[in-house]
Amino acid sequence: MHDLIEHLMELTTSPHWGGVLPYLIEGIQITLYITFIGVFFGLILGIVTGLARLSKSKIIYGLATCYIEVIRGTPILVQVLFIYFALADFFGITFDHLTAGIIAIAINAGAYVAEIVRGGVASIDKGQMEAGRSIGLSSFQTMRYIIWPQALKRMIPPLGNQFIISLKDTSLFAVISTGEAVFMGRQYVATTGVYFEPYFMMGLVYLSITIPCMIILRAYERKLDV
Amino acid sequence: MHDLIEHLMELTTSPHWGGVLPYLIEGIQITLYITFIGVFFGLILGIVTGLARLSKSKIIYGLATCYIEVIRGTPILVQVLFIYFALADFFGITFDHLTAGIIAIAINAGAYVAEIVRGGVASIDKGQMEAGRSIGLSSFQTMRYIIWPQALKRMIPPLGNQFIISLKDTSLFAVISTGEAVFMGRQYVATTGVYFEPYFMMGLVYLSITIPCMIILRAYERKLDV
Amino acid sequence: ACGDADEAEETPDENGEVEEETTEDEEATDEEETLVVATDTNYVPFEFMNEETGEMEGFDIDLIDELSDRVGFDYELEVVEFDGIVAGMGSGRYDIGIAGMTITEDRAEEFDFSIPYYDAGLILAVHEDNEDIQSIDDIDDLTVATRSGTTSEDFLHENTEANVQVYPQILEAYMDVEAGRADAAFYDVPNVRYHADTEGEELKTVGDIEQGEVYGIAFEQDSEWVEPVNEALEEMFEDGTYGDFYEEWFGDRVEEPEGESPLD
Amino acid sequence: MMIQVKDLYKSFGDLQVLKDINVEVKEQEVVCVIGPSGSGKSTFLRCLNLLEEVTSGEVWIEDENIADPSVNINQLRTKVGMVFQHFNLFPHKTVLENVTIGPIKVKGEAKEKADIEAVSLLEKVGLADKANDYPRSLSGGQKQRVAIARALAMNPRVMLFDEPTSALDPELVGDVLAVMKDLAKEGMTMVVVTHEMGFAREVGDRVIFMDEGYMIEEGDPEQIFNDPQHSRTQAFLSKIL
Amino acid sequence: MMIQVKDLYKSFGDLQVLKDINVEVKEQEVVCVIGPSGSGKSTFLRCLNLLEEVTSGEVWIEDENIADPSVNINQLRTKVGMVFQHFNLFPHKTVLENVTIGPIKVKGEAKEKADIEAVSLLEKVGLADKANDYPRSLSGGQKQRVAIARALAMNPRVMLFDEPTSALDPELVGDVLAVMKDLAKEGMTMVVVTHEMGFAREVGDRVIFMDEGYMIEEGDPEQIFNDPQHSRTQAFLSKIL
Ligand SMILES: Nc1ncnc2c1ncn2[C@@H]1O[C@H](COP(=O)(O)OP(=O)(O)OP(=O)(O)O)[C@@H](O)[C@H]1O
Ligand SMILES: Nc1ncnc2c1ncn2[C@@H]1O[C@H](COP(=O)(O)OP(=O)(O)OP(=O)(O)O)[C@@H](O)[C@H]1O
Ligand SMILES: NC(=O)CC[C@H](N)C(=O)O
Ligand SMILES: [Mg+2]
Ligand SMILES: [Mg+2]
Repeated sequence: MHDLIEHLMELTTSPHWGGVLPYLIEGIQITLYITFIGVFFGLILGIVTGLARLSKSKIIYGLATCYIEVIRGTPILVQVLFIYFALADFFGITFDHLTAGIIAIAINAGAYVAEIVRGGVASIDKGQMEAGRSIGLSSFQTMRYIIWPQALKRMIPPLGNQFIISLKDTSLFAVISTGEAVFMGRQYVATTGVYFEPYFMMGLVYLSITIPCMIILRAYERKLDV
Repeated sequence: MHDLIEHLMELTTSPHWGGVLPYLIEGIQITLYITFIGVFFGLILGIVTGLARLSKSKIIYGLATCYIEVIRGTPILVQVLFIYFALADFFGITFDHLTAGIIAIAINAGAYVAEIVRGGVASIDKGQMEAGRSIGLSSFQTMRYIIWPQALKRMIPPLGNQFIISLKDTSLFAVISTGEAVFMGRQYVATTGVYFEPYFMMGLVYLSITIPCMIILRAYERKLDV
Repeated sequence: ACGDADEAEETPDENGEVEEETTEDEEATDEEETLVVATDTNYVPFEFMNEETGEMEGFDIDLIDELSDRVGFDYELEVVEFDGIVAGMGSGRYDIGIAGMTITEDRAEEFDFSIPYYDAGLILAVHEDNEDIQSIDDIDDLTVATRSGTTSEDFLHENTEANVQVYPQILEAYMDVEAGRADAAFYDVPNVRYHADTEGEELKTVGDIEQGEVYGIAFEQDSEWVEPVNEALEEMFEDGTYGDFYEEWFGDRVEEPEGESPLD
Repeated sequence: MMIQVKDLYKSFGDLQVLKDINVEVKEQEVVCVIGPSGSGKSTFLRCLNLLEEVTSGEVWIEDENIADPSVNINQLRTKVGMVFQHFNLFPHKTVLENVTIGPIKVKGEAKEKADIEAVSLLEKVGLADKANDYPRSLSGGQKQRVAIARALAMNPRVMLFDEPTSALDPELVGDVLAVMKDLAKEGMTMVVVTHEMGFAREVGDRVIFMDEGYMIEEGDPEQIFNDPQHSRTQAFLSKIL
Repeated sequence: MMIQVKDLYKSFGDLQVLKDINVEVKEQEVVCVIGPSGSGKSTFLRCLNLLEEVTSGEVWIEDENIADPSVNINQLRTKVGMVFQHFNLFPHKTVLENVTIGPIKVKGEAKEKADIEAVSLLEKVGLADKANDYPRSLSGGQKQRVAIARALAMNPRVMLFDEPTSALDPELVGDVLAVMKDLAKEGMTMVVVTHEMGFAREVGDRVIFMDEGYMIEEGDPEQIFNDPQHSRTQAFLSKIL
């Protein structure tokens, strides 16, 4: 017990908290970069696919559904390995790590965003569409002016949540040596042979981004509820 | 173009589809093993924590909230690296890969299950609690006989979804050499230098589990709706 | 080879100067090409990160820097997990890979190698208290940790009945031994020795060097750079530059590797 | 003739919801529709402005058979205003915007003109002071009056009301009925599904009783309420009066 | 005296919802509570069986002051049955189980005994044939009658009704009111929040008018409806009658 406390006390003077921090800060910037750009394209992809799933054309609906199911049904790790290694090996399509990471996030987030979009639109009371139609708006106009603005408002919390998920997902681009936070932290670990402080710090760095996001989202949700 | 088609045709006779399959089948068993046991403990942890978040005690609520936020705010990759390496290095607490994987899934799923439990209970109309209390049931009895059975029914789809997420999350235990599907597939890749077929097949193996799960869940949800 | 000894001091970034001279020398290459050189995240003492500066250092790094000057190319280092380098060389993602990479026939089918530049081999490491394992013959059915995508991994699978655990980082394999999760680690001699001697206090090497290996620099298939680099390497063996680097990183002095490439 | 429904049938899948409906509504007439829950009252109304596709039969609004697939639906709908039981105001738009969005987007009116007209409609329903509020801050009765103003903004030739007061607290019903009475007095053609017998008696020119998808009986309000001919009408009225 | 409410105040945070309420209800008396939306009627009822905590004042049910924190709430609640506007049946239990769960879990009755009693209660509300159905297959009126049977199963001394018919289609209201009339005739003490003036007139011994948290006026139904004393009562009645 006494030993343990002494051991823990060592942590307070450990140089590794400060040591790993520059690495993590450099890494988290790349994490954020990948996440923002990836989620941005994911949003576009997701909105298109989400609306495609509301389409009456069987083919469009089917394609969108396939994409969504395949992506949601496989680990993003497998997706990124496929994009980074398999495409390069077989088709000679080589993306650098950053691009591969951004593509993986975009494709992955896209599938989830599509479901958020579909769900958001579906959550709007049918009466809104009827009321819009009944005053003579076309179904496109009703979508555009009546349904979409309301749906968007409800989509913000799950979209924010998806942002957090994608942010966390970038961590596994460490396996393709993308210099994001986990990779950078592991670099430090590999050099120093010290595990505790870097990994603990890594957690803190993520929390420093995710917790504020979650708080903001929750506040927004509470506002929506009233 | 012609080349591409020829190249693609090679795939039909590639020995690697069959070659990697035994590896993946062995791996996916471990994946399922970790997932089932991990999610099982995650369920227990999540139910306890979820109910703790409904508690009136500030301390219990605070602890449960901390646990949930920290887990939800950090990538599971960081969690598993911490559990496997940092604890061993610093405290000498060593788990083997399987145990570390199961613990990571349990702790991770637990935090999400807790939210599902809280949300499920909160989704039951307040009138049910009032009706239960008004015929003299204690609040525990009302929870036990009235709220919980209804909440549970609604919790099944998100819990099933969490199962799928956890299943996919086990993929990253490849970094701690747990012999699950991705690890095994990568073993094959490492020996053969072939990337396309193994990674493609890996996706299919996951889909062969996740797609049926998703279909069942969706059918169940549809049944719930009517 | 166009660089000369004077410019060995130049950092690759300051290529303006170098550029001018090359234009004078040759018309074919009016600019130094920037090659993507992949190196390992951590393979002491061949390449590793200086935790203070964040820069990569090591024997391989000195070597490639010198070679770039002598051969006349500019380069950009990409720090990649070892298994990613092997994969990336195969798919043409990188022009050059320098990562203490063992020359093997399998790899040579996918990409090219320079002449050997280092004599290595594989050796077993166990916990210093472990007296049960004396050689590779004692590890069947035991758990042996190593690094993914390396020749050690292949060797264990092909020649032993050990239960092989592989990690992206070799330190993690050593840690498994120290933490008692693995009975032994198996890896390249220079790295095992380095760790057994310095920080990995609880490790010791046992048994003989199991497989003689030589390291080569990897090039994209049919790369134009193989020949000039080979020539520059030979020069460095002769003029003592190689020996200087060797002494700096390994303590003793070796002027030239003796091992034969398995490809010859 | 303002509305002329001939041999109207409507099914949802296998379920026949409207059977052999024949109705005529003259200009300026106020027709009330009553009947038990599920009898098809709402579906009937919704067929009149094509919120439901007609299965077979003809529905003439003035000189257009709207059951004809070639009809311009959006154009038609501007001729028929509809007021729903649950108001269906657009919650993200102010009261004024709720009223002006139709004229602006469908008729292409200038915002200024639409605003002026909207304010005068809001005055008519007694809510000019709420023009810049959002629907959430209104009571149910106020919401319903905005919904009426919104429908009127399109200058419809006919107004359809689907149980416009049944989601309201009893003390709020009166204001809405008052607005409807005014409308009727001004000569608006109206079809009203309602259980407010007082309104039907006072304002209705005719009452139609529906049951199980059939028009069982129609007649003038006093006659239907005091002397229903059909046994089903009698049974229904005995329950609700 | 069955119920005696003295100086009852109830606040939600800063919002005073009930102010200075004093009411007595004698055994076998039927008291109807009317008043505009938000006036505190529901809150008043809910204070009578402690679904809301009382802020200050006393609430005596027979010889127990239930506002006293030491009272056994669960025990008390078996004395007071409550019927809600939205029925609040337990959807995962059959009609029979809805009725028997109280007796079995609270009173510890044997299932067989509870079943027999429940069936006779269901007969009383005319739903014996629905015993094994789930609530979802019932109409609103049937649901409400089951809810009444469920409350009665605890053998309460008092029954509280919170707008029991206002969520029902008009033609389903009658059956529920009929059951309530029977109950009143059998001598059940009842407090009923309702807008059904017919019921209040026919069955009520007394009517209480509430507004903005105050009991404005009380009296016998004929007097209140025909000759309200207070101007607010007059205003309210003029709107809903
Ligand atoms: N979109 C739909 N799909 C399938 N069935 C429908 C649909 N809309 C209505 N129905 C069915 O059609 C029948 C008539 O419904 P409708 O809403 O017209 O009745 P109503 O007379 O308006 O009843 P209420 O008084 O309850 O509003 C009902 O049996 C209803 O279940
Ligand atoms: N749990 C609560 N928290 C805060 N305010 C409440 C709560 N319950 C009721 N109120 C407020 O108390 C006031 C009285 O509500 P109450 O439900 O008792 O009115 P009511 O007379 O039953 O109205 P209605 O006829 O609409 O049912 C309202 O202003 C309401 O908003
Ligand atoms: N960088 C390294 O880890 C080298 C490993 C080993 N020499 C190989 O080529 O496989
Ligand atoms: Mg209807
Ligand atoms: Mg109420």
